[in-house]
Amino acid sequence: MTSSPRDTRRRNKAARLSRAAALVAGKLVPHEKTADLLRAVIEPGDILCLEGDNQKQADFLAEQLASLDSLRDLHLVMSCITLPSHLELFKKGVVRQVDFCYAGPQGNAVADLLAAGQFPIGAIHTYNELYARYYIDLTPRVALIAAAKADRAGNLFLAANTEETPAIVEPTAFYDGVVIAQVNEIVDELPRIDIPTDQVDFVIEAPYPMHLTALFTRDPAAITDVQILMAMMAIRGIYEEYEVESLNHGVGFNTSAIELLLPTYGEELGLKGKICKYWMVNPLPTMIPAIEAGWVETVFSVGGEVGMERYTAARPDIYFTGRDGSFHSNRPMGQLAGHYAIDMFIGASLQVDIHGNSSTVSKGRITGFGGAPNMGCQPTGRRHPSKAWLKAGREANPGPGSLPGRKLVVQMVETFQSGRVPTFVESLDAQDPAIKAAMQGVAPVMIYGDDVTHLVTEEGIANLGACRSPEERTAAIRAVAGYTPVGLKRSLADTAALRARGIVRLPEDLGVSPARANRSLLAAQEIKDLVRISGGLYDPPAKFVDW
Amino acid sequence: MTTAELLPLLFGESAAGITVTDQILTGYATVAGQDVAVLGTADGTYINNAAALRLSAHVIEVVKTRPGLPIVMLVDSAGQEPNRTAEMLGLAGYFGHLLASLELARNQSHRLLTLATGKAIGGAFICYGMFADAIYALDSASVGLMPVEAMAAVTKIPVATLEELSKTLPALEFGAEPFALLGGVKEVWPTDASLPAKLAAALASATTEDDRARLGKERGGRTLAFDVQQRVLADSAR
Amino acid sequence: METFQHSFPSRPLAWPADRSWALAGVVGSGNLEVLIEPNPAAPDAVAYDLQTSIPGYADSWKAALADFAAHYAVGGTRITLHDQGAAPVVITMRLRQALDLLTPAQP
Amino acid sequence: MSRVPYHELKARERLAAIVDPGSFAEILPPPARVMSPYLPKLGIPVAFDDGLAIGRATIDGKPIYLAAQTGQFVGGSVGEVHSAKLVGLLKAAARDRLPCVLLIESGGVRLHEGSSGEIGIAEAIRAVFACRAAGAPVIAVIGSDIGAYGGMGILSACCDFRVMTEHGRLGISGPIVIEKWMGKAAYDSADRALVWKTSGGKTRYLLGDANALVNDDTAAVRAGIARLLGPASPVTLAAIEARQAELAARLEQFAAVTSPEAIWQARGVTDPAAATLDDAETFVASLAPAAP
Repeated sequence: MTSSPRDTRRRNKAARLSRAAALVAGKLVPHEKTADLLRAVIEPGDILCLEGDNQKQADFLAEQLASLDSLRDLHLVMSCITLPSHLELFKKGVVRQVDFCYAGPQGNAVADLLAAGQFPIGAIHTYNELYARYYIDLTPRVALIAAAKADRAGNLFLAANTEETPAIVEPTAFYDGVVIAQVNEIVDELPRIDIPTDQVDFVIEAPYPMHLTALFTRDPAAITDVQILMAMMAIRGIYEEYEVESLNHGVGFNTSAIELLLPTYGEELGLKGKICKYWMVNPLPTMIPAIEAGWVETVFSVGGEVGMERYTAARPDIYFTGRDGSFHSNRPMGQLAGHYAIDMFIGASLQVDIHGNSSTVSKGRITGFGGAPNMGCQPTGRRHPSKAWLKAGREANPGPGSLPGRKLVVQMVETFQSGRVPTFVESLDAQDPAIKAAMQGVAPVMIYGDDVTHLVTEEGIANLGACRSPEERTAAIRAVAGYTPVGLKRSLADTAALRARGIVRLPEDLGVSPARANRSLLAAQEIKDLVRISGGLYDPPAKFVDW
Repeated sequence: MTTAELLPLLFGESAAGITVTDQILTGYATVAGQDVAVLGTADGTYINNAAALRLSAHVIEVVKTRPGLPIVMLVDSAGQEPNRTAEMLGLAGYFGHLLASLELARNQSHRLLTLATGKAIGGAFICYGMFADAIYALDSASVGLMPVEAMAAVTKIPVATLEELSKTLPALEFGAEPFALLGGVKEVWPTDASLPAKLAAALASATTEDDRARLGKERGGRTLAFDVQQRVLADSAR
Repeated sequence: METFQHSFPSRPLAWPADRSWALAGVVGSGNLEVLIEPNPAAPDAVAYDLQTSIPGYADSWKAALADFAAHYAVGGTRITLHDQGAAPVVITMRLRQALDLLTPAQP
Repeated sequence: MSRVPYHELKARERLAAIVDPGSFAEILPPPARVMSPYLPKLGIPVAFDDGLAIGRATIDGKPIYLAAQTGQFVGGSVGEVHSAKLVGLLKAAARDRLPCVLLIESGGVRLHEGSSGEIGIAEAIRAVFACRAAGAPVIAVIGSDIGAYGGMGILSACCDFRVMTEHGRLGISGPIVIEKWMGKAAYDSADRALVWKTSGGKTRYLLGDANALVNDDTAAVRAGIARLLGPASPVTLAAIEARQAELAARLEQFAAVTSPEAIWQARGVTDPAAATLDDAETFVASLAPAAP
């Protein structure tokens, strides 16, 4: 038999499948044979994709993989390093290179592995950036993915958490890679087909359901008066000011406070129907009051949220749902929507430097980015105008060679983190030489100062987009950095001048009374209120139930 | 000293009138010729709902059948039983009821006397022993809120720090003697043949006045409690 | 634990006749309590007396307390603070809440 | 929202919301600085009132004594000074034969003050019964985040009456202690739904440990207290025997029961899952007549 230069991958896949065929008949593999299957299918040197993000995990497959002793020379591509079994692969020394996005829960362990020379970083990506590379130079040879259900033909149902599964499966399946799925259960008939069986090679009914984290559930009981004050300022100084119609919210308590102020404070300001109509955000429980009060037109999501299944299914006017009636999400498309199609991204971070760069890296902890940078940046390929985009664009004083509009990119932080750790710093911990050395000299900055239009703190709002020089931007940052060392260096004269030009605005400049910043202003003060307002359709996880 | 050894030492042959079932003592005995009712715990047992209920049942029986009979309470319990079902069924209510039954006895002229014989810790001491008219402890008894190691584990304060501080703050020290300095027990007794006579004398001298705060001040172990109580009483009378 | 006492100039506060003190906040994680009492001996200054569980932030404290003394008329008072790691914004908020009890009309 | 949730308020806000406006006269107010001598030695900041505000006030014009604990301050725990204020207040109530209302938010004895708080709670329990003997009712109100645990759980059970909200919890050992003791499989302290069904206001009311279950808002709590400001609950042989029989029957009826839902059903809740969400008023109204 002569080898053809045109179909080596296809023939290689056939060889893998024939090795597997010696072990199993058909697509459905008993979970006891998982390790044998992986051993037969994975080859040294493979680009291997292991599905797992901040919510959903192919955890059974990850554990089986970590238990193998036959692995070597793997190039791992995966969005999130979150499980102990992921770390196991590095400890075993079988990883040649890793390209990933996020390592939040394992940030300390990853930093330790890096220091020990056991964590060979290719690059830290944003989500869509990594998915894009799956189609260019990082196409997986083998992809280990997770789905809710499969039918006996091998079609997959992803339920609420589509996440990144299609973005992994499509490039793998159409470039002669092997797709192996773990599912919670195999059924005769699926509610709907999210991944057709021709893109799937093997299906394993895992002995336990995949792990799902209630990542976006924020208990209103934990929202502080300070966060409410900041939320009031953001609503007046940004949402109202720019008439923000389409937006993304982060996962923090700051933005939860905003969501819970819309039906109260927002209503009082007459903003209903004017702002916050179109959302790219996961089904946040704290949005229930605003949705029920009629504020929201649509919500598209990158993933689901534990406990929101019945609520989202009962509100198809708001959420995207399948023909079966249940919630649908998609991470790459959601990120794309958040990049191009929204007026505003608002989020938080652990550190902000004097140039407005922000990062969630802290000393001894490597966390990566997640999706924030895909949305917290200026989409220079955007061409459609909106009120907010044009107003922010005018403030940026564009020249003849620049875009007429800007996305509002807002960072909302308290000047101190808990334990009185200052948020504002002269230089980010992300500038750590060891981290930069592993990244070809690039510091893992989450959002760059040039992309940020506004900074909201409990002291006030700094309009960085309207600053005319790097020095001015630093002065504006210091003006709202409070009593941190960065803030203590502010000059009273600079602050007064920036205030006069509206670049720095304090609560009184925004018509916000700190005396009103009180939890009684929230539309829901505890999880139980959310359940009641949802008409009993929201099923919070037990750890949030205190009744 | 085990319960089996201790009961004869206290009550002589009359100890036979005390039943020990599942580490709960109930019965009757004599002290220096005087009849008493006896109830209590043994061998460091944990008190649960059923145990509390058996103790209160005994108190009710004494009140109904032996008017005015003094009640001697022996304490050797490490605490309330930390159990979800016990809590679900309302352990606090069972303890409250035990205390109320003792209050009934006190109001009906039964003298209440406690002797801490072994462990007398936390809620187990509060739920009956510390409610007596007069409280005594054997020198070998483990009396107090909790041992210093346990306190350190919960408060996250190093053992060494607590031990150093306990030299000047007896409240932080575990044991019968420091507890007496706080006024929590009247006297600490050696475990010897003098016990029956001491017990008889104590029964004779017991009054219903709660003088623990005053004792704590006089002995210098709990310096503020008495004065603060008095200030509240004075300020509220204005 | 760290303590310090510091006085800053401040315009005199007119004490209301029906009050002899004002308290705001509670001692708890990330929170503090402040007590304002009259100190007629120094009508043009406020005397702060602080106890905090987190040492090492004297500069931040001084700046926050000086700003408060400069912005509001609190001369002739003694203000005692018991802090358990409150952020400066909470400190300012509590001071303002206590002051509101004495002078609801201050800007 | 017009509702002011009781559990959201701090001790002094609760006092103000519950009594007739302006009627609260504090005893040993903050400037008196009656504070813990122990905490500074352990590097912990003190509070002016040591976590307990006490005083006199009126409800519907009726004079009462009352106290409120601050749960944020060392867990509402009871140390030497804290307990002495409480004891003094109860003794004053007994002396003046006035009702005494305790707004409880406490995990029990303050460990940092060792045995002094334990003795203080024992003294307070004696003082509670002194009030009852004097015909002055003592009413424990339990509706805060921390609830009433440890020695304060026992003390609450000794009061004439208990007013609870569905947010309140009454017990002795807290869930974390029990989890350590029994293991996570037997009691997962992070399973808050189970924690509340074990010790929360609804279960306590169904079993007869709370005399009133009221909505988590200050007006409802105030009304619940006002209804109980009449005669005390005297400690009589008949009352003690009745309670003994009730507690024995409870133990027998539920000897083999581990799930709170079974208790709910046995006590007249037809659909526990739905009733979980009901506010207190609806919950109480919906109970079958057989329930206590």
